[in-house]
Amino acid sequence: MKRTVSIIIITALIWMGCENRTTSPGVTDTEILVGNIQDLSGPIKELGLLIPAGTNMYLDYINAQGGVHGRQVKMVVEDHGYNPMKAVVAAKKLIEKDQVFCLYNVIGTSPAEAIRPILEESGVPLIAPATNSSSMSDMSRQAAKYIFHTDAGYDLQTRVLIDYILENNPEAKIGIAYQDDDYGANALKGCAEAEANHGISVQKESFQRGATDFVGQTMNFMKGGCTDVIIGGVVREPVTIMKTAQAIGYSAAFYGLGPTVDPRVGLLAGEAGEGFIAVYWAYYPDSDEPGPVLYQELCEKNNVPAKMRGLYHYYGFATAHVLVEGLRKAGKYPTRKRMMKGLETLHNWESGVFPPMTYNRNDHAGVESVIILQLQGGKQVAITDWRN
Amino acid sequence: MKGRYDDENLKWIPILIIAVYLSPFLLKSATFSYKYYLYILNMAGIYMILTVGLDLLSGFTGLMSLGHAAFLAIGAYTSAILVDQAGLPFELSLIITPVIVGLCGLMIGFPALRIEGMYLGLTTMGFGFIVKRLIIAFRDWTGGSAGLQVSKATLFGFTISNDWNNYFMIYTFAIIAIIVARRIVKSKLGRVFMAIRDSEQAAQASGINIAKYKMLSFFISGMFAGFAGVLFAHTNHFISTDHFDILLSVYFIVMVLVGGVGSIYGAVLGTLFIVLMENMFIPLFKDTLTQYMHLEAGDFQAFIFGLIMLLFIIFQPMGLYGMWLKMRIYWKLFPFNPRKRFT
Amino acid sequence: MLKMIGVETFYGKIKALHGVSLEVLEGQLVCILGANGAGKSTILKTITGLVEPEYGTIHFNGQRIDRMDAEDIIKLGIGHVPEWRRIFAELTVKENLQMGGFLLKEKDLIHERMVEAFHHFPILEKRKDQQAGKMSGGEQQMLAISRALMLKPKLLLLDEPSLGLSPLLVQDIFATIKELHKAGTTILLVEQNVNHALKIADYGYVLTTGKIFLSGTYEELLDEEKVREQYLGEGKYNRRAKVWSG
Amino acid sequence: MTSLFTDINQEIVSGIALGSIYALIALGFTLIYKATEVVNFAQGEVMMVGAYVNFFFVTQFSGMAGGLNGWVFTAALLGSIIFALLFGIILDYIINRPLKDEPVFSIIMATISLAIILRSLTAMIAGPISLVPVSPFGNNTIKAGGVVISVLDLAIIICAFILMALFFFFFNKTRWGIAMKATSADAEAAQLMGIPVKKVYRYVWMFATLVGVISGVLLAPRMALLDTTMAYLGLKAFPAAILGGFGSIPGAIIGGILMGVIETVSMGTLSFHFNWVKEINDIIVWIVLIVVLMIRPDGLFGIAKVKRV
Repeated sequence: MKRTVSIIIITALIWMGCENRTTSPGVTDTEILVGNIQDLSGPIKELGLLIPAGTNMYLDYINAQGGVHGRQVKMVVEDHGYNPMKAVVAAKKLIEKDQVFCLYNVIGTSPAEAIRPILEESGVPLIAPATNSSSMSDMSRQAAKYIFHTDAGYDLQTRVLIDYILENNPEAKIGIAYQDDDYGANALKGCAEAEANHGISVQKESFQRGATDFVGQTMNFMKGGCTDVIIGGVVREPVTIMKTAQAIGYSAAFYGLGPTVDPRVGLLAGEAGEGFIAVYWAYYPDSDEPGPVLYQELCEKNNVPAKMRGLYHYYGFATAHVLVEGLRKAGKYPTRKRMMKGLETLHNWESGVFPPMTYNRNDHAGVESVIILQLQGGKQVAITDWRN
Repeated sequence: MKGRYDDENLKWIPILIIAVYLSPFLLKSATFSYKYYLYILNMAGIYMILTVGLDLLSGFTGLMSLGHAAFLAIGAYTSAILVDQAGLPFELSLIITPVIVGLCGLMIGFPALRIEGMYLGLTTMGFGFIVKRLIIAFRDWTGGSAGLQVSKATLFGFTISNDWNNYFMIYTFAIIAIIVARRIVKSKLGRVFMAIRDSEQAAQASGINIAKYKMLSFFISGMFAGFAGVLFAHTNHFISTDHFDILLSVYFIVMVLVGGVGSIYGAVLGTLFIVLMENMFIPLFKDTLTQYMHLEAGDFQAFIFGLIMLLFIIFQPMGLYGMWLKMRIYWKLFPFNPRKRFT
Repeated sequence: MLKMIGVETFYGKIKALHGVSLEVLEGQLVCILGANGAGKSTILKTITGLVEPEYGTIHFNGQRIDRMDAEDIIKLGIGHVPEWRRIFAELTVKENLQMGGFLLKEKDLIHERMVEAFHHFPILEKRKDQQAGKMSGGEQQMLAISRALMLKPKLLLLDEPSLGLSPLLVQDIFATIKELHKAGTTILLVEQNVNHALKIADYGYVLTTGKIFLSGTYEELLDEEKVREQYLGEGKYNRRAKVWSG
Repeated sequence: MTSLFTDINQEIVSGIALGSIYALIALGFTLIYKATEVVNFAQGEVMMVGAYVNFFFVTQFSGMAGGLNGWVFTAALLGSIIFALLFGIILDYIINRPLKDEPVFSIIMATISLAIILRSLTAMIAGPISLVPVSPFGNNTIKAGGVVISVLDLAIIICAFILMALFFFFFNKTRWGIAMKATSADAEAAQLMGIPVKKVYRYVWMFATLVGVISGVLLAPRMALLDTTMAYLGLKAFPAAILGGFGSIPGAIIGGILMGVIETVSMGTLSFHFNWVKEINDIIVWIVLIVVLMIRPDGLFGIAKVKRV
C-alpha cells in the first residue's frame, strides 16, 4: 500500500516536474516568438509602421537587458490591410506556420473580432488588441478569456468627456460628430449612457471615414446651438471642423477622443485649435512619469525621427509593457496557460505607462480610467487626474 | 454555337474530383501547419462558387458586375439571421438564402435592362455601397458596424466545426455548383446567354426576350453568390461590413478574368490562382525579399499583386484557361506549329 | 502605281490572304470581285496599313509601304473609303469633311476643298451642320467619298460603295465613280455588284477565299464561263434551273 | 418651410467647392473615356501621385530658396505639370498601347491593377507616414453676401471652370479636338483620314494626367493630411461622371458640382431636420445616380451612342 502511494506520489512529482519544463510552441531556449497583425497596406498603414516600431524599441530595450527569463523576445508582423478575412489568414499563418507563442496587438475592431474563433480553437492568448472597442473586454463574448484588453473603450472616453463638460457648465448643449463605423458606434454607446445619467440629449452628426468636408456637420452644430462639441475622429476631422467653425464664425469648445491626441492636430489647426481638449488612456509621452521618461530616453538613444514620435509610436511602446509583463509572469518555462494565469494575478499594477491596471478572471479590461489633456500653446497639458 | 473555348474532352474530371477529396490528407501528411493551407483552400472554394456564378453573368451574358461582394454579404447576413435569430436549420437556410439573394439580384438586374456596359459596372458598384450601408442601418439584426458572430454549420445533425470538416463541406458544394454551372452553360439557356452577349440586337431579332433572360442571369448569378454567402458566414463564424469591401468585388472580376472570361473552368482556375497567389505565394516571396531589401512589406505585397495582374492582362488576355488550351493545341500539333501563332 | 506581291495577311490565327499579287496602273480603274468573306476588304486594309501583312511586299509609286503606319500611307496619297462608309456619326457633316482634310495644314485649302465637295454633292451643303449619323445611307456614302477626296488622293480605294443602297442610288454612285475616274483619279474598287463594276472597270481580279482566282479585262472576264456562272447568274446551273422552271 | 432652408446658402457654396473637386477628377475620367472608351479607374491614384509629386517639389524648392514663397509654389506647380505630361506618356505606353484591341473588360482590369500599383508604389517611395502639405493661400477666407469661402476653395472652383471651358473649346473648335472625337467614334476610320491615332491617344492620356495632377495639387492642402487614402476620392467621382453622362465635358463638371451640393446639403440641412437622412448620407449620391440612370440611361448630358450591329 505504502509502496503504491509513494509510487503514485513520485510519478506525480516527476510528471509535474516534466509539466513544468514543457513550454508552448514559439518558445526556444533563447527566444520567444510573438505574432503581431497590423495594417501595412490598408487605410491606416501609417499606424502599421509606427506601432510595431514603438513596440520593437521597447523589446530591444528589454532584450538588451537580457530578455525575459533569459529569452529574447522576437516579434513577427503580418499584414491584414484592414480586412478581417486577411486577418484570419494571417492569424492562422502565425499560429500554425510560424508557431508563435501568443498574438499581440492585432489592430482594428473587425480584424480582432474575426480571429476570436481561432483563439478559441487554438488557445492562443491575444495581448493588447489595438482597438478601443469595449466589446473586446466583454467577458460574455466568444474567446473572451484569451483576450487581454488594454485600451479604454471609446464609450468610456465619451462618457468621461460629457461628465467633464457638464461639471464645468451644467447648461452646456453638447454635440458629437462621430465616424460612421464601429469607432462611432462605440462612442455613441458611451453617449447614450451619459444621456441616461444626466437626462440630457446630445446632438449627433455623422461623417464617413476619409471625408474631407465637414461644413454640413459644423453648420448643424451651430444651428442646434451646441456650446461644446465632441469630435470622434483622428487628425483631419478635428482640424477641419475647428477651422471650418472659425471660418463661419461659430465659436464653441471642441473636444476629441483618444486618437485626436496627436501632435499634428495642434500643428495643423494653429490658433483654431488652441484650447482643444482630448482624453487619453495612458500617460502622455510628454509627461514626467517613469514610462514617458524612458520613452523619451530610448527615442533619443535610437535616433527616432521626430515625425515618427508621438501618439502611435508611443502606443506601441506602452502596450509592449503589458506583453513583457505577461511573459515574465508566465515563468521560466512559459506556456500560454501560465501566461494568462499570470496576467490575471495583476492587481493595480503600475506599469509606468498606463494607470494602475487590474486583470482577473472576470475582468480583462486593462485601463478603465482616462486623463483629460488640453492643447495649450501647441502642447498637450494634463488638466485633470485619472477619471472614470 | 459554342463557348469561347471548346471544352470537350475533359475525361479526367472524375480523377480531379478524387484529387480534390484526397488533397487534405496529402497536406496533412506533408506539413504540420496544414490547417493554415486548408483555410486558404476553403476560402478559394467559397469564392469559386461565387465566381462561377459571376462568370455566368459577366462572361456568358456579358453583363458587368462590380457588386458581387454585396451579394455575398446579403447571403452571409441573411443566413446568419435566419439560422441564429429565426432558428431555421442550416439545411433550410442553404435553400432559402440563395433564393432571397437571387431576388436581390433581380432588383439590381432591373436597372440593367436600361443601363449597359460601363454604366452597369459602376451602378452595381454603387449597389455594393448601398448594401454595405443598409447592413449598418439595420443594426438590430446585423449588429451594425461591430459585426456579427455566426454559429457553426450543422449538416444533418453533424456539426461542421473545424477547417478539416469545412473543407469537405465547401468542396462538395463547390463541385455541385461547378457541375450545375456547366449544365446551364451547355443547355439552351446558356446558348441564349451567349447570344445576348455576342449581339443583343441579333438575339432580339431571333425572338429572344432579352429582358427576361438578363433578369434570369442576374437571378442565377445571385443564387450562386447567396450560396457562397451561406458557407462564408458559417465557416468564418464572424462577418462584418469590412469583409465585403468594394475591392473584393473587383477581385472577383479579376479572378474571372485571370481564369479566362466565358469559361467555367477558367473561373475556377482563376479563383484558385488569385487566392493562392495573394495569400501564399506573395507572402512567401515577400518574406525573403523584405529581409534583404528592407521594404515596407504591406505595400510591396500589393505592388507585386498589381504587377502580376497587369502583366497577366497584357500578355495573357485569354486567361489561364486559354493558356492551357493553347498549350494543349501546341502539343497536339507539336512538330507542325506555324511560326508566331502561339505567342 | 500600286504593286502587291505575294501578300499574306492573318487575323489572329486565321489566314485571310493567301499570297495575293496584283497591280494597279496609273489612271486605271481596277476592280476586285469576290463573294462575302473572300478577303476583298482585307486587301484594301492591308494596303492602307490597318492590318500588317505577314509576308509579301506592297509598293506604291516605287516606295515600299507594307511596313508603314496608316497615317504615313495616307500621306503618300492613298484614299480609302471603308466598307459600310464608317462616317463619324456623332460629328457634323462639316466636321467630317474637316477630318477628311486633317493632314492639310492650311485652313483656306480645307475650305476650298469643302466647297468643291459641296459642288459635287449639293445635298451635303444643305446638311452641313447636321449630325452625320442621322443622314440616309446614300447621303452617308456621298459624305464618305467626299471625305476621302478632301486630300485629293492619287489612288482611291473604294470598298463596296453600293452596299445597302437602293438600286437608283447605286446608279448614282457608279456615275460618280466614273466621273472621278475620268477626272484622272486612279481607283481600286471592291464590289459585289459585278454587273455595274465590270462595266466601268479597266481590269478586274476575281478573289476566292483569299486567293486571286482569275484576272483580266472586262471582256476577258466575261468570256470566262466560271465568272458568269458564279457572279453574273448565267451559269449552267441557272440554265438548268431555267429548264426546270419552264 | 423657411426654417428648413436657413443657412442653406453656405452649404451650397461649400458643396460647390467640394463638387469642383469631384468635377476635376470626373473631368479626367471623361477625357480618357471620350477618346479611348476606357474608364480609367486609376484617375484617383493619378491625382494622389500628383499631390505627392507637388509636395516633393515644394519641399525641394523651398529648401533651395530657403523658405516658402510664391515662386516656390509656382516652380513646384510647373514641375508637377511637366511631370504630369511625362507621366501621361508613360501610362499611354504601358496601359493604352498594349491593350488597344482587347475588350473593355481587360482594359478596366488593367487600370485597376495600375491603381493598385500606383498606390503601393507611392507608399513605398514616400513611406506610410502622412505628410503635411502647405497651401499657397494659407488659411485665408473671403466673406461675401453672408457666406464664407476659403481662397483655396475658390481657386479650386475657378480652376474647374477654366479647365472645363478650355477642354470644351478644344474638343469642339480645334482640329486636334475634333480629331480626338473622331478617333473615339471610329479609330479605324480616323486612321484612314490620316489622323495619327497613336498620337491622339498619347495626348489624351497626357491631358488626363495633367487634370489629375492639377486636382491633386489643389486638393492636397484641403485634406489637411496627405496620405494614400486620398486616392479613394476617385471612387466618389464616379457617380459624378456618370451623372453628367460619361464623355460629356460640361456634364462632368455639372455632375460633380451637383454631387458635391447634394452631399453637403444632405449632411447639413437635410440630416438636421430629418434624422433618418444620417443613415444614408454616404450613399445618397449613389441613390441619386441610380434614380437618374433609370430615367436617363445615358446620364444628364450624355448622348446615346449610335450602335453598329
